Order: sequence, then structure tokens, then C-alpha cells
Amino acid sequence: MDISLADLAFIILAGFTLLTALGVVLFKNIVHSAIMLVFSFLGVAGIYFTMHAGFLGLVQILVYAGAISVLIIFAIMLVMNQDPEKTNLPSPNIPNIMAGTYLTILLVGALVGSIWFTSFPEKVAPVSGDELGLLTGLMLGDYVIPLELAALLLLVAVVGAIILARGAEHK
Amino acid sequence: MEHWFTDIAQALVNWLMGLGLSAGWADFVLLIVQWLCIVMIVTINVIILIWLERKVSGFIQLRLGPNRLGPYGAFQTIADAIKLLTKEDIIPSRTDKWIFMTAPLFFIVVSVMLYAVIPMGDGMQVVDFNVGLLYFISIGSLSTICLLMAGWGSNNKWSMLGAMRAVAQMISYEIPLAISLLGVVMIAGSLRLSDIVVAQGNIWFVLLQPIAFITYFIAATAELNRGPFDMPEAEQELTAGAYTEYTGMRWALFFLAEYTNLVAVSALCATMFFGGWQGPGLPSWLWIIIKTYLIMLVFMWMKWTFPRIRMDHLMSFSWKILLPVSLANLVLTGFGLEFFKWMGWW
Amino acid sequence: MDVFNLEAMLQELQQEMGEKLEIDEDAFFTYLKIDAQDLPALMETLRQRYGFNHLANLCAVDYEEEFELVYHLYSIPDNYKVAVKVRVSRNKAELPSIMDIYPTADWQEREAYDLMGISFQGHPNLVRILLPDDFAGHPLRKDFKKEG
Amino acid sequence: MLQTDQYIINIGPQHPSTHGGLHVEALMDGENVVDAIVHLGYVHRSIEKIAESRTYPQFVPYASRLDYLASHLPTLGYCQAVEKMMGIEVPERAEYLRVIMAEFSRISSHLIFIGSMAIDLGATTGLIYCLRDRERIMDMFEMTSGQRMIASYMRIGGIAEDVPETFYAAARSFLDDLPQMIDEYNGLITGNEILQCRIKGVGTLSAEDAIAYGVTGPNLRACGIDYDIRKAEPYGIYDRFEFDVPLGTKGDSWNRYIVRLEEIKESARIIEQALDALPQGDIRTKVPRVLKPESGWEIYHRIESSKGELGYYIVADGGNKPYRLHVRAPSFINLMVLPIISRGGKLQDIIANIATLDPVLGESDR
Repeated sequence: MDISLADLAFIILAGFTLLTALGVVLFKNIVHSAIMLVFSFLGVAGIYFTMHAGFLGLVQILVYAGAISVLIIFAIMLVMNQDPEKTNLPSPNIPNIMAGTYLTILLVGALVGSIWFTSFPEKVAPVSGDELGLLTGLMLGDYVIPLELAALLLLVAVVGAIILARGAEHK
Repeated sequence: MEHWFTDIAQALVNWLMGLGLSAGWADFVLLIVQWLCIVMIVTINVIILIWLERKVSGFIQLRLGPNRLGPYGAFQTIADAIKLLTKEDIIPSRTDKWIFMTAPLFFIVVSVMLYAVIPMGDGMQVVDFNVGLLYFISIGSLSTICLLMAGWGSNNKWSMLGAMRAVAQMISYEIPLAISLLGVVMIAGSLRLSDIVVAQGNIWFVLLQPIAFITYFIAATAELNRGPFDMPEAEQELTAGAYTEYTGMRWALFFLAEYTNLVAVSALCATMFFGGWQGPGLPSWLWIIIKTYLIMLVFMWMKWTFPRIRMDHLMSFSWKILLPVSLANLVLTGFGLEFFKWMGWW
Repeated sequence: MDVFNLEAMLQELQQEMGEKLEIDEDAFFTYLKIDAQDLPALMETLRQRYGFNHLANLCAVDYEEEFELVYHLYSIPDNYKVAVKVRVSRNKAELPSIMDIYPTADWQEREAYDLMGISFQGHPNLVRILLPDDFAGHPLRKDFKKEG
Repeated sequence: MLQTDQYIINIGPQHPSTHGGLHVEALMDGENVVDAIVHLGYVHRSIEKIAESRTYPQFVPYASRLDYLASHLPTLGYCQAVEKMMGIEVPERAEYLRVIMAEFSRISSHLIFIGSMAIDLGATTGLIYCLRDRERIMDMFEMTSGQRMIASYMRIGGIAEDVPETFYAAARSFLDDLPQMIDEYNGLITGNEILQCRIKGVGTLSAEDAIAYGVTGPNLRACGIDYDIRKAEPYGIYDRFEFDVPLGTKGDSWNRYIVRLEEIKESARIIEQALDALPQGDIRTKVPRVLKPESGWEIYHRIESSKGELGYYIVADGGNKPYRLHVRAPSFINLMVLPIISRGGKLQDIIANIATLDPVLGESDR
């Protein structure tokens, strides 16, 4: 069998991502799960790299692995108040299991369906030339208003979350 | 002298291809060899640096520093390394073992990975990434998690406090760090580090971007967890912060990683603001070494002179002073560039 | 009170307290000897009316049958001094705490409790200060068995 | 605020910044101190009990182990207490030498204070500079007594030995170099912006609290209260010297630091005057070999030690050993305000507060 370096890299990275993603679900200690999540993010970033989307990969590392996961770990550590070994156990509650199963079936079905019915092009050429310039043009040129609106929405969401958590002052 | 290392690399690739490997695989092997070289460079640098730090602190503190082992105590670090290697590896029983054990490994891996994009001479770069600067910053942000892992895994309040401080500090200082570097990027017009070096052919960016340099330098000190920003370690307050429970080689790995980071950040500083490997007479790789070491001496000078800043001052300094200043610098640079273009000077 | 006069103070105190107060002096100090239950009142007077705001020293002496508590008081900044002495019996080594009047008595009373075994009524946190919590006995008592 | 859990963190007894064996149990809310409880006794050597089985002269070396950073001061206080009780006169020359030694001790203690405060705030280099200069004082002590730290140089009735000729030159040259040393400290420590941020307005103690809690010494003077026992109730020959009492205004850590820095200069002034006026003569009076104060005699004698009011309460029973000896240790009493000045601050402020209260645990635990 003849595999190129790129294929090998993809197989390794995909396997790594899947394994760590499984770890997120299966570890009993939720802190371990969170750290597995970081690795999963890194694996995804690696896949971006193999697809010559370096910028996206780095943003994936910076935002997801570097920032979001720290946030997740922080949140876990702040609210965790019990034996860490028992924080990520399967729910003993039948309705929860039912709901989980249902959601899983739905998700897998949607994924399989979308993959099945999409006609993928045989081969996608890597973005020629300056991928950064293209992205910049899209984000800060054509779609600058949606981008800023999204940023504003996120800001509002953050402020709202803080108010929800701390409670507004009643005067 | 200039092309020693690039010639060796080229010869290696030619030899491998002569053996019948495809170009891709030959590059892959070369990559591995380059990584090994980086690990070697890091190790040698750290050995020199620890010795240098002791000598510098000795000089500042009117002491001699190490002077028993070898000429001017040069082998002191090696003796220390042997001592640390042979020390008992104590893992406290109530720790989260896997996290505790792997945190130092990840920390050192992350800090070594930083070197991939640093141009260590003309054409001497492991990967000449088109978004090299972003790579540096995003990989650098990963070390936060390693410190958090160390603090959490130790199951010790001091460690946890140290880790919390580390996270708060590193996340807040990453922002001014990145924004201050953006000024340079705007002038150079590229995130590729080799382009940035070439753009400084006529004038170093430290002269064009003095404010960015100062904010970068301060934020970098905080990112490195070095004095006066050594909050996460803070031996006078947190005993040793996140490293409190670590012994022997695991502790040494943290130590190693901190110095590795120091070299990387100093090298980046030289690349971004001091013309990188460019310089008259000497070969390019020597120039970057000289510049990096000079910058590191300033870091050491700061560490051994200043007291430690308080945590709340540290945070307010980042958000209230450093961030606005670096943002203002960014705006100023934008206006300046447009003005230059309008005047036709650019 | 404009000009402080130790003699006048002693006379006033003697008049007010009558029998309860016994005044004694040596070359260095004037001693006000009083019973345990009247101690807080005397201290309050000394602090509020005569300005003895600095409780320099509080310690206990073991006189076999009795313990004697000595309070050395100074006034800042005038620098007058007086000492108050209280005797309590060994069997019932109790006296009121003066922590409300002189906060500095806090640790000093704890020390006297720790090393001499005198309990101060009304002290909010009367626990050992220098010795471990599980230490048996009070070492500065004369009958404490020395070992080693 | 968000509902958060408070937690307890134990600063000490094994901790780099607790100056010996201090244990502070801090109740924390994140980095904020809610409360602090001080636990003492890790260096308790039952010196008061030992005193009851030692003769009066035998206790001198124990006294020097109280405040081992300024050992001439506790020994001076003890010897003067016994002399006062027995009515022993000390020769002039011994009095002057005592003052010189005591003030050198004060300088050395304050140098250690500056250095240890610097290192507690993270400025390692400050300590080394202070130690360098303190070393010269230690050399002088070694010259005169053969011991550097715990010198036991004072004797009941005078001092152990006369100073060698080389001492004068050493003392004079130290005093000559002192302004330059202080300039260096100002450049390295006092003038540092970060250090000023760390201790200005931190650990503020009001004058009322200071008096109520019996705080003495530089810590009291930092609150602006002009109370120095050398002036208020001069012991020995302190009434013959001219010196100022440096005062603070706010009672914060910064004032405590500045007051001590200024006190070094004042001590140097005293030493200079004492060296100029140093008479020739005996260094010790004839004291009976066995000292037996009469039964019922008692004394409370206090001196201005480098930490505050150091008092000895001695009760005699007619024997050659003290019936009861109590040490009023300034470090012990001063530490009582640590929780008060630390509440509401940051974790790092506790360290700064311990440093600027300048306790010596050997003295506070006795």
C-alpha cells in the first residue's frame, strides 16, 4: 500500500482527535476530560495544518485550546465540590439516558445523512497564494458589518451572563 | 561561516534523496533532525543561561557566583543537572497523578515548539510559516494550561493559587503582547518572521515602534513569569507556587522550560525589533545569538533588581495601562502608515 | 484634669475605693493592690480618668498559696507609671479579663493562662498560645515537674 | 459579589517569609484576606522557666538569645534591670561602650529589617546589600566579644572586656560610610516604584489601635506617636545624647520602613557622640560573686530595643536565682496587630505586614 506523508499525517491526527474525543466522554474525572478536550482541539488544529489552512489551525489553537479550554477548566474547578474521581460518571437517571440516546441517534443520523447526500468534489486545490489576505478581505471587507454585529452579540451575551450570575442590583 | 548550517542541511537532504527517498520524506527526516538540533540548542542554551543568571545575579549582588566547578564555575549547572536527575521523584499521595506527572512534560514540549518559527539565521528556520508570529503567540498561550495542570494536579492550595495567578496573569498579558506586536506587523506587512526581518534591512523596528517595544518587553516579562512578575512562583509568598510539590527532574523540567521560554521570547524580541539575524561582518546566526543574549541580560537585570509587584496592581496595570497604550500605538501606527503613503514616502 | 499628680490620684482612688485598695510603693513603682472582682473597675478608672493608656506588661507570679498578677501601666506620652497587683488563690485561679479595657491584654492573658494556668473570666479566646494545645500542665508553676 | 467559598491557607511555620517559626492561619477569599489568626510557640524555649534555675549572672547568655539579631539590647536590658534592683553603679566607660554597642545592635537589626523586607517583597538584592553592611557591625562585635550574633557582651556591673584599639577605626569608618550605604538603599529599595506600591497604604494601623494593643517601638512611632523610651524614661546615660525621634504619619508599612531607615541615622549620631565622649577608666565595677537580692525585691525595667519596649520583670526571693523572671517581648506584643492590619488586604500584604512589623520569633516565643 502506498501512502503519502500527508495521508499518514491525516490518519495519525484523525485517530488522535477521535481517541481524545472519546476520552472526553469516557474519563471518570471531569478535569481529565477537560484536558482531553484540549488535546482534541489540538488534533483538529493539526488537521487544519495538513489542509494548508495554517491560519485557521492557529486560531483554533489560540482560541479553543488556549482560551476556551482554560475557561472550561476554570469553570469546572470553581464549581466542583466533590471527589474528582466521580465527577463524570454516566447518569443513573433513566430519562436522562433516554434523552442522551435520542440526541445521539439524531446527531449521527444528521451527520451520516449530510455526508451521504453531499456530492463532494473529487479534489479541492489548496487556496492559492495569500490565504491571510483572502480571509482579511472577507472579514474586514465584504462581511465587516456581520462580523461586528456578531462581536457585539457576544459582548451582550457576556454582559448578560455576568448579570445572570451576579444578579442585578435592585434599587 | 555564513552557510555552515544550511549547507549541512542541504547535504543531508541530497544524501537522503540519493538513498531513494522521495523529496517529501527527505524533508520529513530533515525536520526531525532539525527538531533534535533545537532540543540540543535549547539544552546548551539553558546550561549557559543558568550559569549566566547565577553569575549576573552574583555580580548584581556583590557576590562571586559559582566559582568552584570548572573555570569560573562553568560546570556548576551540569553538576546541578546530575544532582536533579538522581534525586528521588516524589509524587505526593493525594495528587492527581497523571496530571501531576505530565504537566512538566507538556510545559517543556510547548516551550520547545516555540522555536519552530524563529529565524536563527539567514534561511535557518525549521518552518518558514506564513503566519509565524501567530504561531508563536498561539503556542505560547498553551503554556497556561500546563501551569494550570501543575497547580491542579498538586492538590495543594499554594500550587492552586500559583496556577490561578499564572492563568490570570498570562491571559491578561497575552493581549497587550499580541497587540504591541501588531504594530510591527503593520509596518512589515507580513506575519512571516523572515519577512519581518528582511523589512528591517534599513531601520530596526525598535526605532519605528518604541512604544510597542516597551509594551512588548513588559508583557513578555509577565508572560515569562520572571521577576518582577513572577507571581505564579513567588517563593516569598507562595513558597514556590505551582511548583511547590515538584521535586527532582520534574521540577527541573519546569525550570528548563522557563529558561527555554526566556530564550525564545528574547529571540523573538530580537527578530521583531532589533533586525533579527541582520548585522554587519559576523555570520547571521551569530548576530541573533548576540542580540538574544543582550536582551536576556536586560531580563536578568530586571529580575534581580525589582521587588515583586502585587497581584491586583499587576492586573490593573495590564488592563488599564498596557492594553490602552498598545491599542493607541496600533491606531497611531495606522495613521502614520497612511500618512507616509499619502506623502509618498513609503 | 490639667496637671497630673500621682499623689492626688492615689488619694482620689483611696477615697473612692476605700478599704478595697491598698497602696504600696518601692523605689521604682507605686503598687495598687486590689481584689480580683474590683480589678476591671480600677483599670477602667486608670485608663479613662488618669490616662494610663499603655498596659506595658502583664504577668503572673506563683507564690505557692497564691498567684499574683502584676499589671505595669504607663501613660503615653506623659510617661507616668503605676503597677496594679491582684492576688488570686491557687485553688481558684480566676480573675476577670481586662481585654475590653486594654486590648493588648489579649495575648498576655493567654500567655498567663498557658504558662501559669490562670483563667481569665470573659476572655473570648482563652487557649494556649506558646505551648501545643495538648500540653499537660502549666510549666511556670513552681510545682511543675521538670524533666531531662 | 458572586457567592464564593472561603478557604484557609497556612502561612508557616514552614514558609520562606515568616522570619523563623511564625504560623499565620489566613482565611482567604480568593486573594483577599478575610481574617488572619497568628499561632506562636514554634521557637518556644521556655527561657522564663530556665531563668528560675540559673543564677543572675548565668542568665545573661540566655537573654542574648531572645533577640538574636540585636543581642546587645536584650542583654543590656537584663543587666540594667538587675543593677537597678541591686543598686549597682556602672563605670562611665562601660556605660558609653554599652550605648555604642546597643546602638550598633539597633543599626544591625534595622539593616536586617530593611533587607528582609526587601527579600519578602521579592527584591533579593536588597538583602545582600544590607547583609554586606551588617557584616561590618558583626566584625566589630567579633572584635570586642569574640562572638558575632549572640555576643553576651554585657555583664552585670559593666561589660565583659574593653574594646581593642582597632575597634575605634572600624566604628568610625562604618559611621563615615553610613550615608553612602543609605544612599544605596534609597536607590535600590526606597526609590523603587513597585516597592512603594507594595507597602504604601498597606497594613495601616491607627494611632489609637497602636496604643490600645500595646504596640511599641518603631511600629508605634510610625503611627505618629512620639514615644521613645530613650527619651521618655532615659535609662543608662541616654539623657546625655542628642538625637531625634523619627516619626511617621499614617502608620502604614511604608512609614514603618521609613522610620527605621531614619532611626539608623539617629543611632549613628548617638554612636558618634558616645565615641567622642568616651572616657578612660574601668569597664566593670566590683560585683559580689554571688548576687542575692533581698526577698520581696522586684523590678520592672524596660529599654527601647530595636523592636520596641523590651521589659524585664524580675522578682527576687533572697536566693541567688530569680524567683520569677518575665520578659515583656516587643515582638510578641507587636505581632498581636498583624490580624488587624492584614484584614481586607491581599495575601501578599500579609507578607509585607509581617516583614514591616519586624518580629523576631526567638523573642516573641521566648
